[in-house]
Amino acid sequence: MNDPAAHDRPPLLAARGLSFSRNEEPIFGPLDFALHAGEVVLMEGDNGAGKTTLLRVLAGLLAPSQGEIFLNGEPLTLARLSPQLALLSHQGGLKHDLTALENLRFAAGLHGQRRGLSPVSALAAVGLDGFGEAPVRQLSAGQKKRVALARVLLAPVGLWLLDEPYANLDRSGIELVNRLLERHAHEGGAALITSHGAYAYTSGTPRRIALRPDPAGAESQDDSIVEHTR
Amino acid sequence: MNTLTYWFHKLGSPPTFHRIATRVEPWCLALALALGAIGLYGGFVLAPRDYQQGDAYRIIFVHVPCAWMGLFAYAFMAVNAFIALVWRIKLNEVLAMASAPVGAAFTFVTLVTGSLWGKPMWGTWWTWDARLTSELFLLFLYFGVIGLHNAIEDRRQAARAASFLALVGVVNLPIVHFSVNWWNTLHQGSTVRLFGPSKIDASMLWPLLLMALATHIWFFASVLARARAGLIELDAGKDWVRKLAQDDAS
Amino acid sequence: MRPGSTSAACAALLRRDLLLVWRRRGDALTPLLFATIVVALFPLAIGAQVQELRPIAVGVIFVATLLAGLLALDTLFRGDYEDGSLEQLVVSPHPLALLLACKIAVHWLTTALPLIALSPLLGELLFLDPALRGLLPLALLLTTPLLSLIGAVCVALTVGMQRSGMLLALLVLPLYVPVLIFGAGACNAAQMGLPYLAPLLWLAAGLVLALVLAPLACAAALRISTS
Amino acid sequence: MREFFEMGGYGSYVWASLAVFLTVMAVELWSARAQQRRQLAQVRDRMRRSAARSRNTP
Repeated sequence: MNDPAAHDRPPLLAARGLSFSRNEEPIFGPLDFALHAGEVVLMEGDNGAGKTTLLRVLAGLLAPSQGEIFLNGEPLTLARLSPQLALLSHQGGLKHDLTALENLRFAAGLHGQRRGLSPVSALAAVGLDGFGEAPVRQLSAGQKKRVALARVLLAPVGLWLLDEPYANLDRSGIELVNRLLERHAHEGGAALITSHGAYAYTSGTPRRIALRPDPAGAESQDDSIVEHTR
Repeated sequence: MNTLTYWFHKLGSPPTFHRIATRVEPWCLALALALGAIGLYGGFVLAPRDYQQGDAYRIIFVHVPCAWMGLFAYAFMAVNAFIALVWRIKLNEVLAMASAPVGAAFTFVTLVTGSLWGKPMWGTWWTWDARLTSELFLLFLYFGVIGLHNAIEDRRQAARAASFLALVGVVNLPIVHFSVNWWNTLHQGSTVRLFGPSKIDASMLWPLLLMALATHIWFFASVLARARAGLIELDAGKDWVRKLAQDDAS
Repeated sequence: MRPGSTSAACAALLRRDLLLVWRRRGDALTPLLFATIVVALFPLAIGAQVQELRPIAVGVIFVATLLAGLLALDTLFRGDYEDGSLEQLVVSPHPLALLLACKIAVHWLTTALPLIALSPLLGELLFLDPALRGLLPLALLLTTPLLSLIGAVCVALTVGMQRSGMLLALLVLPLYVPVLIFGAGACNAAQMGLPYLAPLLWLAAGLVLALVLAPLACAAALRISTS
Repeated sequence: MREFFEMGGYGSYVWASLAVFLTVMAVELWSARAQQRRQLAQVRDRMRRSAARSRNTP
């Protein structure tokens, strides 16, 4: 439902001239893009291309070297709070000594809870009902990723920043992620996901961002981002 | 941009600062050595013998300037650390980190000369005199800053973490001084004024001030040298450093 | 408390951390055992006569408590940093300083409070002057939160490093000096019959200051070390 | 001249403290200069390595 009305509201996430360099080596070049409601953007790049760094900058964990980030039209500064986004990072952010439900209850306390969703129903939504009482330590890597996805699902936020959501997931896991992304986009949310796997988000061609506009003429991707055609 | 900020901005760019530092440093060094020589001559030869402490008091011509320098270096580091943290200016990070080892060296000399003076006066190498104790913990603060700076790989982040610790330390210094004084009165009663001749007359004063000036100029010479090394390390990828390396080799 | 409000977040964080400590309650005992062992070493080294141990009893207990707290400090952020939940705190919509204050409070509750409860026993091991039995826990009650708050700032600076134990001690100990001086000094002054209220008031003033400033400094330090 | 060096019996302490001062300052400045030379040497190594790498990759 990519209704035009979604475009006059300020984009959920916008970056202007955003670049980051560590010890004088540029990690990702000047980026300009905007993310409107209902869009899923895939960020590709071989590992080490700065995908995780960009997500950490957008989440407000890292200060960019240049450029600005706007959440719902307001500039994001490190000090200002960023209540509109949920971050899924490699480690997942789960305490291994606690059970899956305890982790989700904590996340609900910290970020709040999406209407109509509870820790138990979020766990069911990622196909883990019945695993609520199992300590996270005993879950497999794929199951841990699903609990982390349940945490992101539970957060009442419009913007998802997912770092390698498909890692450690089996076939049904990948379909689960695609379903969640589609439902999230359908409900007016937006998502920025990083992956180096080709199978990512097969339903519809998501918009792609080149991390560094390669000087040799970005034939596949230039600054004018091709619109999301779903 | 008015001329002041233009000049300050210009100085801030590493290659310019490096060029200026390279020119200024030898002169600082020469001046410091000259002033130091005169000061020491004044203190060790011209100044009269103290009627109470005899010639032992001459150690103040080394001890006191170094004590002042230890504190001045920390203040210099704290100011640069504050600017570096707030405005993220590369030059101030480098200057803050450059002044830490120099300050530590001066504090170390203060402690050693203090104990060298305590031996003839009090018969023991170490006296838990309030000021010496504060100096000891100032030295530990310096080692903390230097240790933290070396422990982190990313140079910019290491400089900012160590700068933050330096600022925390600056808040802590007066508190340490106050608490050590209170502690001293608790355990030793009021101590006789240990350091310094019974009274300072003019012939003792001018060498002392001259030595203080010499150590300050020496401090800047050393900080400039270390800052140049720090800037080269930070800008290793840049071409002004590459050119510099080639010229240096030839 | 509406879920998602700051008070709910703090409550959730306190509950989670206490639950975590309860799950690993065996580990929570280590600071106690460490302090007891350190105190028990002194009579072996110095001799067990009352007139030798009593004068140093207060000092030994304070240093043992301080070192036990220092060892426990490392666990304050390390677990959260490694499994990514520290990032979740930073990204959460609530003031980071407040959340860190909650974490420091739980850390103090689970490491220092047991030590204070243990201090009368440690006092007996060193023939502590009976007149001080009431004052020692009070002085520790004022000293240990200060140690935790100041220590948290330094831990935040070293959170990214692998082997930071010794460096943490080097950073923290010079900052602990005034706290140790006033804490142990108050008890020693009482032992010598001198007025001991002034150092306690200085400690209380320091504590109030640290309660406000330390979490803010800790949040700033965390942003520096995780950037 | 001799009693000048004796400094009224405190000679060893006075001259020792002067010696400590001069040596620490000298070592300190030498290490500052050495650091600079080491940094420049590292830059040269890196340049040589990158030059070599670009030569053998076509």
